[in-house]
Amino acid sequence: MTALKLEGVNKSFGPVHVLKDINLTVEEGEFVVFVGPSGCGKSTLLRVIAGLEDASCGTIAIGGDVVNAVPPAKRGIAMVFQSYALYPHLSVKDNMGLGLKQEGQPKSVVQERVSKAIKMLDLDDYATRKPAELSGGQRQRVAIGRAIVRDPKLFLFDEPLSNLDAALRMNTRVEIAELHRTLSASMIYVTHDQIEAMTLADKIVVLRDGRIEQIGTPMELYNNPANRFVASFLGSPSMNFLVRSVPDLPPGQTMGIRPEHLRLSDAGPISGRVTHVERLGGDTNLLVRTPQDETLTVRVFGQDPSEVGDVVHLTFAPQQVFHFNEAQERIF
Amino acid sequence: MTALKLEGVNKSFGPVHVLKDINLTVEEGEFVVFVGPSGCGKSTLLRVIAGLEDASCGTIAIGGDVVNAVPPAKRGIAMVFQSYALYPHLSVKDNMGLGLKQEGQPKSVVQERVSKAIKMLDLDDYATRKPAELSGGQRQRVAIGRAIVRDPKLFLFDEPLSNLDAALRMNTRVEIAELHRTLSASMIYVTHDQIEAMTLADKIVVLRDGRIEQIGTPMELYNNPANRFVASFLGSPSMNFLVRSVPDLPPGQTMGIRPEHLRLSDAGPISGRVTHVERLGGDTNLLVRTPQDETLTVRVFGQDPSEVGDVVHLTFAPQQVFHFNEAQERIF
Amino acid sequence: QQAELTIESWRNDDLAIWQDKIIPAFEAQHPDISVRFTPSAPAEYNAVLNSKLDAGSAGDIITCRPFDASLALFEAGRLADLSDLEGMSNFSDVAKSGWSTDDGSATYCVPMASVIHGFIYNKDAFEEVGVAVPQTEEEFFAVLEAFKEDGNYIPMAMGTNDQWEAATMGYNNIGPNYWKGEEGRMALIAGEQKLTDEGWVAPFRQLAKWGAYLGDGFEAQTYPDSQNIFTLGRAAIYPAGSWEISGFNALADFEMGAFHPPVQNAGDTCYISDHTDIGIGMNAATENPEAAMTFLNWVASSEFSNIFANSLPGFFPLSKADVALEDPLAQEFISWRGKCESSIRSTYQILSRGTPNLENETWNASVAVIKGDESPEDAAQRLQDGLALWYTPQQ
Amino acid sequence: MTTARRISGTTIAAHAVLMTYTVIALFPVFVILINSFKTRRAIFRDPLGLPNEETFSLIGYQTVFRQGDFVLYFQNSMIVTVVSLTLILLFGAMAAFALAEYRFKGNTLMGLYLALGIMIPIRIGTVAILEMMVSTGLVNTLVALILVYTAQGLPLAVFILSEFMRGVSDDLKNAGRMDGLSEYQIFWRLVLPLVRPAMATVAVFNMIPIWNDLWFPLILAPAEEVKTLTLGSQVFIGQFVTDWNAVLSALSMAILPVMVLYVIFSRQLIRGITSGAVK
Amino acid sequence: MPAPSKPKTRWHIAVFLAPAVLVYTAVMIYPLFNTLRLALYAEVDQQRIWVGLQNFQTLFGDAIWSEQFWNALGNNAWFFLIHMLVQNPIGIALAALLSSPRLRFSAFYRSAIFIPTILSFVIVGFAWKLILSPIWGIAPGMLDAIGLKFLYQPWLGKEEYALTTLSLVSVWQYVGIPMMLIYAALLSIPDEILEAGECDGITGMSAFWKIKLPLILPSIGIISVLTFVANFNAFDLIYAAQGALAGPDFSTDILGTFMYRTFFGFQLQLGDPHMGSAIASAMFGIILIGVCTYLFGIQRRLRNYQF
Ligand SMILES: Nc1ncnc2c1ncn2[C@@H]1O[C@H](COP(=O)(O)OP(=O)(O)OP(=O)(O)O)[C@@H](O)[C@H]1O
Ligand SMILES: Nc1ncnc2c1ncn2[C@@H]1O[C@H](COP(=O)(O)OP(=O)(O)OP(=O)(O)O)[C@@H](O)[C@H]1O
Ligand SMILES: [Mg+2]
Ligand SMILES: [Mg+2]
Repeated sequence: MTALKLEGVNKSFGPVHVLKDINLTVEEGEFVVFVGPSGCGKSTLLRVIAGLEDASCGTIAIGGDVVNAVPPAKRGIAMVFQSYALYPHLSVKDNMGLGLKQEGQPKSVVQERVSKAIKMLDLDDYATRKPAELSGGQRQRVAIGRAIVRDPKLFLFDEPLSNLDAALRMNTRVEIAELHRTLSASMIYVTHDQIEAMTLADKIVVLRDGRIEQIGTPMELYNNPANRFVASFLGSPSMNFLVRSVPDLPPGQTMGIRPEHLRLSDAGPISGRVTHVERLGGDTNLLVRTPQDETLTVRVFGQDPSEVGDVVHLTFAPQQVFHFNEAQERIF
Repeated sequence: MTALKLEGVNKSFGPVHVLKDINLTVEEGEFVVFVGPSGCGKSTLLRVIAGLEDASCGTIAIGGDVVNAVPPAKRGIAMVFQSYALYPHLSVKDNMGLGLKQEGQPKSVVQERVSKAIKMLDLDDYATRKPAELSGGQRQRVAIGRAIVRDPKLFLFDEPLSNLDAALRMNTRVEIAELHRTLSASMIYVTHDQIEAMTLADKIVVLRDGRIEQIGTPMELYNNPANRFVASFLGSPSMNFLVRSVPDLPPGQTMGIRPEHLRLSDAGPISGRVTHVERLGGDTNLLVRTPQDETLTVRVFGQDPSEVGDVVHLTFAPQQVFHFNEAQERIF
Repeated sequence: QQAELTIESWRNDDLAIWQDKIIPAFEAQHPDISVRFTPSAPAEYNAVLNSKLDAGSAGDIITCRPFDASLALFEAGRLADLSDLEGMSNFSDVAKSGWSTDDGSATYCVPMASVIHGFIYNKDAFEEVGVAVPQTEEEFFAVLEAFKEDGNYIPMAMGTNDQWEAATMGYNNIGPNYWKGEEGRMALIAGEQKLTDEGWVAPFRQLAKWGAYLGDGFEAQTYPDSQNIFTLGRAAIYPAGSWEISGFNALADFEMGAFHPPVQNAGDTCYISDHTDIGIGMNAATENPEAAMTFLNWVASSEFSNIFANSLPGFFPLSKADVALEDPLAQEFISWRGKCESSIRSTYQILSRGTPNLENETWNASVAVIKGDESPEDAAQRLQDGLALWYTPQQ
Repeated sequence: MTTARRISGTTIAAHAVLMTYTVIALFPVFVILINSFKTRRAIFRDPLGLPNEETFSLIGYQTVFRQGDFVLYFQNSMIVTVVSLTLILLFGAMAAFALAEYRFKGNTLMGLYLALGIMIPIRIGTVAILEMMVSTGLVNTLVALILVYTAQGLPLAVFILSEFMRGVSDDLKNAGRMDGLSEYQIFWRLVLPLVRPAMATVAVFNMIPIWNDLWFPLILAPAEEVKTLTLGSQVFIGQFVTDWNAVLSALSMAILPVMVLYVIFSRQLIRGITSGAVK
Repeated sequence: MPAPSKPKTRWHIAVFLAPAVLVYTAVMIYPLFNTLRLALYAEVDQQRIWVGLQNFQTLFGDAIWSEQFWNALGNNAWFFLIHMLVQNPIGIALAALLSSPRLRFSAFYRSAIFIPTILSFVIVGFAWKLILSPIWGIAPGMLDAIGLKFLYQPWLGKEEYALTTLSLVSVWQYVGIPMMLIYAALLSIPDEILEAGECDGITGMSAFWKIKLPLILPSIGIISVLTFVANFNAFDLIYAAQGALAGPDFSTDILGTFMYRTFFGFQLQLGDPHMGSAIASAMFGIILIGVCTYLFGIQRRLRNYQF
């Protein structure tokens, strides 16, 4: 059964057309990630699904039922907000339990489900604290806990990790992935961060300007981007696009190649001077400027001895190269 | 000449001893990065150097002069704040020029130095805008510009990139590195993000709990951490620590190995079952659980076909392994 | 069946007297009527009463200001016509004039009390400085001069901060001697005299000389300040209204005397302001008209006059019945009724009906003259011009 | 040791200025208080002198308690003030929430309409108000006063509270909606607790005019049973004779309860300000 | 098949607005406009008749009325000016001092300075009249003590000083309000901006002028407009201190006292609700113009900064 089905969803704020003909299916248990530049409509789409905004037209079906006219709390969904949106005046326990109490669940059920979530999220020591007394990561977990206890058919996450620092982000990412496996619930997850997108998603939806650009598994998108926008959006450091530095490129075309697919060698079709070296320990990024004045990023596994100023030659396998036409569509 | 010399600096807030006997030398033109967990005192140390807080004891010398009693503006430093701290009511130009005007510099000098900074930072089109009308990245550059025009002996940066999104962070990081090369000024830079630390630093200072744990170049720290804390702090994904899964490990000792130094092979000293796969496109992280119930991260370059549930064997080169004693000190 | 009457009044000061003396006396005779006296803040009384009457929440019995304020209420049908009340026969036409229509055809409030103007003085101070009670204007200023020279006493306790004292205790106190009481007042109303005539300017001339004998900074001296200065024994003479008597008796610990406004030349007829000040009427919309009538009849009786006059020495009953006053100072004041010609304040009847308001203007002019900001002639001219603007007989 | 951020000199100057102003602010209050414990003679002989054996007198306080039921007046004032404040805060917050939270036709217009009231002195509407109270039989009840004060306080309350409510995070309200809270519960359980500092501000602004008002008690509720403290104190201000001892005593006592209310609210206010909840 | 979601009637909006709108309309707007309506009528022979704008013609055209009106308006403007020039700067200065970091006793100062604001006009009027009185010697005595006796004047009784003196008393009473609001605004300026200033050498006074003041301008704007509204509606203090005739010689007469005197009458002057309403309408117009000038002319230039 499909967890969510959007058909022809449009949304306008007055004259601003924010979502344009969105069609999307989320299967039971699937983890779907929305990515796209800021302002492209990710949050709005999520809010339309949650019922916090009404779609201007189109149907939204959750678990097979059209829910356009159903209020948020009755849609069988749970949402985790970027700012966590914890109730500042309630304890961790009460934050989690409020929705259940509101539904009229008996006290014992509330108690039980909250304790279960608290245990699952390792929050035992903090159950009676107020949000202000928690660290960012802990607040994050409370927000997730609040979603879990409602036992929803569909989880919605709006950039849940963007307020955390790098180390915490990594840990929590893994926790969310584990949670997804444990609960085997369907999840929709909005993020800016493409590492999160790649590592968490069963399916990534790339949005631009209120329109869906491409849908696919992370590796599909990574290996088969439909256009230059998708290609540049995924992968870090992002794909190199070359026009002048590649011999024999037909005019109007752009060649794309990922940094890790460029290899240093004694000779190669592209050469250039190293302008900057980033040594990350596990790998090394070289910024190389070609004589045609284009800058390339080269990613080398391990610790590379190259220094700024070195002249390097780069080779690549032809099958790892993408070509885009003038309309930025992928040709091959 | 040394740009900064701290000797026996201590700082307490009332009963809380935040900085403990800090001794540190920053050479002319050096780029020093402070890293450490949240609350370890990085910002406090920076503020003591800037003169925004008084040290409880110890001496601070900038460019050879003891500056304990010199007010911030006269110390020849410039500081870039995490929140940028731009004057919201002043245009970009005036934000940069205010400090110079305050010093009593003639108008022409102010004008000239501000325009130079604006050009250098590519802010020409925004010179008359107010901060609210700028994007995050542009604000960041204005904050840096405000520091540059003062032509300081020492730049202080407190997590300057943490409010930027991932893509912008990468770009700005490169810009700061370039700036450092262009100005050849001394810089002290606080960050949480170890990629920033690794890529920018000439020298990294690792702080824990108000104490300096280790000082060295990024690669020194990466390849030669003094203790388990430093070892775990640098590198992403972070180092694996094993106790039970390694045969022949003397009791009390811990073995550390970095994820990228583990290699999949048909047979090896360590084996386990894959519990999670993170496919980042350019490389793949496998989480492997050993029969001894320890979890390892394995980093594989490129796209690895392993699936959750696979049983894998791992090998490593003995020279890439670290050993720690019970006190978490590195033995070899 | 019990009827309850509520009395509207501005006389906060009298609350205790009504509660302890007047009401018990009435209720003893009329057990079926209970009375409540509910005074409001004096300064707000007119505004409050008008609002309440308009909205229909005012009490049954209404204490009446004299002249136009009550006349307007009567004309608007708020006050009942009391011309036929039995007790009305106890009052002279002059007494009733304060609460009758201009043609005298209807009377709508029972006259209750009048106040007499004059000067109260500190007998001890007079002895100490060795001066006698002045009879003429000349002697009056000689006394003031003597106190000024002596320096131990402020010659006269009056300020101009609150403005009304200057007109009421100044202009209208000494004025009747110059404009010859009722004669001048009626002539003014008839348009036969003007405010610029000598009789009306002369009081200003005298006021202009007062400034020198008032205390330092009299411009900012308030009415209560003046009261306090005098009762604390720091001043010799106090231009007064008889209403001060009971208060001063309670506060001053020296002996006081009183003299009426000095005449110009020895032997001249003296005129005093014996001003009808308080009346009492019936709310036309009352639900207990009979009880109210009963009460008003009692107010018109000599029994009430006796209680009232002796509880509040200085508020003199207006009824024809004889009242024996016990307070010596009050006796002094009331004795002038026999010696001098009585009149009422010049501005109260008819002349303050338009804009600009003659009474308010007189306050202003009296203050200006005392302070020396305006010459007596200019002040008089200003008043005359203002009056002529709307009062036809003066045009 | 020498410090880079030398502040002691300026700090002393700051204390000097603040101390001076504090003296200016408190001096008249001090004058009132000491004089309420003196005989009338002493008040005017030496208004600055502290009460001593000779001049000390409780006559004012005695008069106050003898004359009229001051405990009752006090209670009436308290009821009127507290109930009016509660209604102002409640109704004002509700309206402010509607204006701040929902986009509907006429939102701006409604905002302007609700603001009109601060621009006209309500006193001139007295007769119409009194007529209304008479026809509804509310004259001489505390309800009449409460209604007037509530209406009078609403414009400013709506104005201030809606500003603050715009600052409450949308996410939080949406989280409540997801949890099944109705709009009423969102208002009551989420938004109200978060705008407490603003509520305190509104309370402080409205409390004083209500407590000290003389006009409406005089007109709407002059009866003995419903007299307020301010109106009750008027008994001592006569047409010609004012009992200064009693006035000073009554007024001194009337300061206390407002002080207590102020302290209660200002704690909320400052806590709100310093915790950064106020922008 | 794009199904347009049916627009729900959002009853809760009505429920939220209803109590406030009902009470406010019934007890405030209806009586007020019912009264303002009277401005278009006059009473002739006990009959209320429609006269259109004639009352306004009288108010502005008749020398007696217009002179009083302009006098009151001018005094009111001066009253407002003093508040703007004295109350608000003092409030800002006190708030600036109070908000300096690590200041001890600041809670005490704050409360003490706010106390006058919670006093009734009767107390304020009495206390200041007592203090300033030439008779009882507090002000003259204190001036004498510092050798400035010659500066003493019976301020409340002199035309040239009375209004200014009362304005200052009002300033004394209300300075707590701008102080509190500015204090809140100052505290919300992030420390980092001030520290950035410190690194730029902007400390002490220049930090105030160059950083804090521009950032609290929006608050100052709001305070100014609140002061404006309050001042042009002011009445009680003047009335408590100088009475309805606002002496000496109308030198302290402001629109509020003028309106009161006309509307409700005073002493022998009978109340004239029609002219009174005309004055009230004029006041309403003046305040509305002031507020609109602020909203559309000034406020949009004052940027509200998000920190
Ligand atoms: N309530 C609203 N009224 C008008 N326009 C709105 C509203 N909410 C969002 N928008 C507009 O809709 C567009 C999409 O906004 P949305 O918040 O969905 O973007 P987003 O993809 O979530 O961006 P980000 O990554 O920055 O969170 C933006 O241009 C925004 O300005
Ligand atoms: N003004 C202060 N008063 C008391 N304690 C303080 C103060 N400032 C900082 N601290 C304490 O000093 C310690 C160090 O704080 P600091 O801000 O330097 O940490 P940090 O390393 O910058 O952390 P982060 O990475 O979160 O910015 C913390 O425990 C903090 O609570
Ligand atoms: Mg978003
Ligand atoms: Mg920090």
